[in-house]
Amino acid sequence: MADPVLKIDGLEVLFPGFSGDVHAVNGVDLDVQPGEIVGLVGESGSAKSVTAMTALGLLPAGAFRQSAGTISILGRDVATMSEREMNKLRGGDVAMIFQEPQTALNPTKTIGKQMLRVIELHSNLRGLAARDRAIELLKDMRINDAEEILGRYPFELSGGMRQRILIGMAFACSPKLLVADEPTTALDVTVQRQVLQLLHAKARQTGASVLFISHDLAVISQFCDRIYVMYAGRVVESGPAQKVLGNPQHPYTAALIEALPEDANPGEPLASIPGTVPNLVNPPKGCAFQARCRHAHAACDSRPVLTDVGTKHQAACWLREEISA
Amino acid sequence: MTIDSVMTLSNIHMRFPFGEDWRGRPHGFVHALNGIDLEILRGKTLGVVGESGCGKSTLAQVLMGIRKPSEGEVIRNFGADHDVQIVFQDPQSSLNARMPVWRVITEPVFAVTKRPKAELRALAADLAAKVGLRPEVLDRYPHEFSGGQRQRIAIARALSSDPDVIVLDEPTSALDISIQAQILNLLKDLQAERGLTYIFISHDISVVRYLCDEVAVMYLGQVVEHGASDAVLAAPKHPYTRLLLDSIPTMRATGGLGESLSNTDLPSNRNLPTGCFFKDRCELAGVGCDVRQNMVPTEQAQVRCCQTAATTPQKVSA
Amino acid sequence: MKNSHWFQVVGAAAVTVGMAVNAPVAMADGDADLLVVAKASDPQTLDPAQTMDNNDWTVTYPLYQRLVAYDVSEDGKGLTSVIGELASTWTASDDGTVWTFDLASGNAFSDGATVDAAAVEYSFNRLMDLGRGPSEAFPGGMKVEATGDMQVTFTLEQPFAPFLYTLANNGAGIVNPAVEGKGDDHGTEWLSANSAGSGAYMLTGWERGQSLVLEPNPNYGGATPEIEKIRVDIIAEAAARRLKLEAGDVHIAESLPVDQLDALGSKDGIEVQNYPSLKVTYLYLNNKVAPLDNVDVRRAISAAVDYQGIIDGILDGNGVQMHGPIPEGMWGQNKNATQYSYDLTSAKKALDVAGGASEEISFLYSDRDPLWEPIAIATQAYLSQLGLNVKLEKLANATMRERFDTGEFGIATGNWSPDFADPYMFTNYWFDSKRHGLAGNRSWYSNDKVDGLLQQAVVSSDTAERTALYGELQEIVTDEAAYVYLFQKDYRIAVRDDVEGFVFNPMLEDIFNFGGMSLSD
Amino acid sequence: MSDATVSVNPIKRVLSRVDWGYLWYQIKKSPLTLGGGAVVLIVLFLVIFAPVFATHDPNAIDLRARLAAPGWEHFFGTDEVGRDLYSRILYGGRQSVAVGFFVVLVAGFIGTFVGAFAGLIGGRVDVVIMRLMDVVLSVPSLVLIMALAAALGPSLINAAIAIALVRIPIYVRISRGQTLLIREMSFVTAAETFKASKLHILRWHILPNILSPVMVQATLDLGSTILLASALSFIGLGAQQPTAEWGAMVATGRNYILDQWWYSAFPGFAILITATAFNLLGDGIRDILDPKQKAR
Repeated sequence: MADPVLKIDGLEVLFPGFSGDVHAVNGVDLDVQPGEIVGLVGESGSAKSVTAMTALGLLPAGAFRQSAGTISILGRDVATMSEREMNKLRGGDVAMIFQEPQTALNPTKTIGKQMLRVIELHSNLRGLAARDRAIELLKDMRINDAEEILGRYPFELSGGMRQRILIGMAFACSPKLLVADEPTTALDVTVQRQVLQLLHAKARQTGASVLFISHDLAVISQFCDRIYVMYAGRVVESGPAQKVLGNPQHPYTAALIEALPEDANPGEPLASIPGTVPNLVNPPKGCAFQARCRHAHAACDSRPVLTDVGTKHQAACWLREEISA
Repeated sequence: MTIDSVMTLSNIHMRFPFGEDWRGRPHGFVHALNGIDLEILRGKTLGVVGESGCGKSTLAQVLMGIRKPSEGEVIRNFGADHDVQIVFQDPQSSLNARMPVWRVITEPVFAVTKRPKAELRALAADLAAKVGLRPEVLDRYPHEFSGGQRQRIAIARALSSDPDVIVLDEPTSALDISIQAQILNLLKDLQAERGLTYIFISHDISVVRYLCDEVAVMYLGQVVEHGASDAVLAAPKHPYTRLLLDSIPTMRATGGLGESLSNTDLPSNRNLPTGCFFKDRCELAGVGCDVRQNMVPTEQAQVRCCQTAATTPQKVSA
Repeated sequence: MKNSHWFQVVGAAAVTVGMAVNAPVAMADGDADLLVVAKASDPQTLDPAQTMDNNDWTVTYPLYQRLVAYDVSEDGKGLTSVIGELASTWTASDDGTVWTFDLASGNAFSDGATVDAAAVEYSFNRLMDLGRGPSEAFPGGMKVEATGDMQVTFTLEQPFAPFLYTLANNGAGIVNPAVEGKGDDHGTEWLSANSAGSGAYMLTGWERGQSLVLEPNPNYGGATPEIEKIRVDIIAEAAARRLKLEAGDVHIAESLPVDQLDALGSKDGIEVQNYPSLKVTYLYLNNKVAPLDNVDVRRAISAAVDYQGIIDGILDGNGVQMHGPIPEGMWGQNKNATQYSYDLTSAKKALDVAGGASEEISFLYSDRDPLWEPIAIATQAYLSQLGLNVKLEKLANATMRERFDTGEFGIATGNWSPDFADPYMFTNYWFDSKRHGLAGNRSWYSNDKVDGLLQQAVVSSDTAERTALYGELQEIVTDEAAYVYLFQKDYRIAVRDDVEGFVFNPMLEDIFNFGGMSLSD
Repeated sequence: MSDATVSVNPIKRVLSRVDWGYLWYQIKKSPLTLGGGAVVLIVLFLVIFAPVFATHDPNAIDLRARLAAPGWEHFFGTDEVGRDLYSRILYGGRQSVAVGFFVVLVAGFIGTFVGAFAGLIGGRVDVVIMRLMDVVLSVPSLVLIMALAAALGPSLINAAIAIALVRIPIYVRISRGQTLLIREMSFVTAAETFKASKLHILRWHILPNILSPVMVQATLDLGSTILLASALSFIGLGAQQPTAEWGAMVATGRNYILDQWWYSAFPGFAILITATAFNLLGDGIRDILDPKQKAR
């Protein structure tokens, strides 16, 4: 098996706050293999974005503290890399796409200028060759009048168009890892579908690995090979997407799926999860989901670890432990 | 059976001028609504779905009465002043962070008439209990609450003037799934208890299917399909409704993401297309699509598409 | 204070930097024949027929000559008696109304024209026609006539005792008649910025607000001056003037605060010269406004001021209390007249007689003289002991003078120095009810008896008689407390010790005899 | 919903409401702000309780002890009529600080209200108000203040009024800008759906929400106002004798700077320290409440 593109071990991140430190990430292990599309799913506060941002060194310095864990990208330990090396890595071997396509593009420069800059920065292509590359990238994104688009400004384009351009730019330097943080949340469903399709196809075509962050179970289920379900800064379940979502082994994953109105009977109340996410200033000692879990019992006062519950399928729950024992 | 409609919209048009020249004459108009006919039934929930730019928000404003349509008529079958209330999408910005919760909740009341503080507080306490908030929260400020609780506060506020109709403008799209379920359940309970009429604006088809009795699908300022939600969403007739439903990712889908759509851009609402608005994106487009389409009743719903109407046998009214 | 030196350096540096903008660029360039004088403010006008300001006279006096000049004693002291300058001899009629002057030959204006009787006639007619401040020193109706090429006759309507002395004053400077061609206003506009005199020096440059340059008049009739160039630098900040003096960039620095002079005198290369002066500082008590229109209130005020405290404190002892209006050193002073002293008990008594005073009294002063503010503050404090409510108003000097003229004030500060050596300068100016306001009677004092005494004294040519008349007058005006007669201050000036030949004359404050001065190496 | 709104972002939380506990926490983290705040408190304390700390009557003259050097009898020396400089500086601070607060209160109050009104009403009213403010802003403020102070007559209260008038546009701009932002928030839209009046919206939604930036501006302004008032007194348009005021003291002391350095130095230091302290505090509070403007 090749080296993982991204490997996170025992990551703990906390944010200093005035009423105490906020323990946002509490021991996350995660890996992304070459060519793999990995989903990171969870509700707000689950720290799925924080985990990814920490891995890419994107959190503002001083605002956080990584108290434990190691991160390696393409086999290199991030801790040993300088700021310059990190910058070179980002936009080179690692690309990123964010939720708001408006803010990622410079409003005062044409699409063409911005694309050429990225291409020239990270490849040997110059002038017309670089321009041809840009057009090719846009065509791959099903943008037909690519030459014309190059002369446009971001505000002249729709959100879907902008996001497709950003994906095109992300692939400009043939990244080995693409981190996509809720790339379609701000888009309409028809556009979302198109963007997801293009992203998926391009990743498969170039063999890039994707770390896909989303709160949308349905999107995750269709897009990803393997997923991590996060809750309160911990991974509670992981495994192949279809397995985890089709046969959830952690009560939280199960409850989440049950709460979807998709299969609900309009006449009956939805199966909601009572309560709210725990306060991470004083994270619970044991299982973080304990307080909201209908299966909670004495064992849940100590922290469960991820254990195999099937082929490549893991869950962090004492309940499974008991069953398998 | 007589239809008890709480509001009737007939042929509503809404256009806004843009880009005035030096004499104050507009360069043109944005055509936000282009002939909306809707009957809103008392005690029922009407879902309004469509993509951004389809005119949902403008429609909500017309329903609220804060915008007067450029054309057409809104008939309200109730008398009181505060008959339509609204719950916004983002509880972060729809609640003033500088007001204590009890003031937030009772604002629709004290914004128009002076009432003693005690009376307002009592009202707030009553409503807070209704939406599942503990009474001690009344003196706190909105930022101290989670998204779900904030949306409960917003709902309590909408209830404070005892409205007949509540417009729910994507009330759960900013919430986590687990919280969304709680809010949807609350809305259902309140409707049952108070006989409220909901107009539920959403892009989330599965929520609409769960919550709504009827659904109206909007495209470029028009309703293109309108009918009972289970029927419409199970067997969409209009090609746009179908496209919309096909686009929605579901956990049960097996075929992956499928093929990419080639044209996802909405036509401009500054210069309305001639003929059928959906013509350029429609796979069925053909003869007859060069003229404006009217709503045609089909077996289960009304559809604004001549092609479907022609192939679907019309239900003979009973 | 051991640390004080550091602050001094920093403070001095700050002031120098701050003032550098105003200061002239190049300083004494090692040229032994350049004399630099530092003044606080730019002259207003250089026309001797217009200027009434000692500040202007610094420049104008050496540019022009007069019929007579103040004499200098054997030991180099300025005297109040006069000798001929342009005039070689003169005679007066017995009744003192006709004065005939014979002009000396050999005097010439800077353009080479001879100073003749026509020029004298022209200059006095011009002065009287213009009728500005300087003309007021001369009696109305005076006729001036050239009665020969080199002879001038003055005819007065009535005798005017101080007449001869007025001819030594700045306004009596003889102007080249050629200025008449410089415009239809007797050349006033041109002359206010140029020189046309026969003095030892002539004006060769004036950069407004920066400096003026004087160079010897090539046609000067007297001994050729030793100093080849004089520059008057305008440096507003006292501290900057002082620093320049210390650095040797300036030879004479005017108007330095008295507090600094002692320290300065101990510096190497600097000499602080003290001269008894006739310059007095006094307070105007506006006799027209309540409560100062009540003589007992004025008496109370006069007794509430700690004269010696002000002299010791503010003047560092360099002055004496005035004994009535006429200063010590001027003939005619009545040493027997009342002199107020600091006596709160009698002040309170006087105020009781007046029945108290509740009105707010305004007190005007300006920053023209750095002593005025401390005097104002001190007076306010003294009067508050009587329960008098004094409101200080610090004004621009010009504004303050306007208020003197309109009489809109209660108390104000003033300095006075005589232009000619006659008690007339103090008595007739200060108390004549025809001179209310800026003209001199700034207390708006009116007393018919005093007016009569003044009139009598001015027409008499008998010094003894005049002394008696002024003596009586002093009794009255002191008793009626027309002014508060504060002090007579020494004239103190800081000069580099290589400046030689300076003669101070109490009539000529701020005026330097450049023609007789020299620089040693 | 993205993680951006998670409670791990404390800045966002505070933006929604002044949270004094949080503010204190942040101030504690910034030594400059803390130092500035501490000095401001000390200055305020000394100045308010000037009669307690003063060793002499600030207006009592003693001509025989004029221009005395600092020592045990007179901590900071005496001035040209022998008044105790230490006591005068304590009392003088009252003038300076009072002017600062007066200006900030008056300008802040009027400016905020006018700006909010303009922003909320919009249209012609807005245009007229803003053009008027532009005119005021386009004239160098010190020149305008001097002109106004000269026209009103030289006194400290007139100087304060002049400064306040000239600083109004700053608050108008801030409050109008904020009003335009807040007007677009959906809680205002919500209030419109309740058929609330403009006055209701102004009272309950606009004013409470524009308070933070206005307060930040006000704190920053305090320092510069104290400087301005001192500058006016320095050039003779502010406090008049015998009132003790720092700027006026520096101005008079300037005549004695070479031999009596303490006369200008101590009131100068008082101005420097106080203005700097207020500015540090203001900067710190701005960085905390309004991180967008933080200088990087």
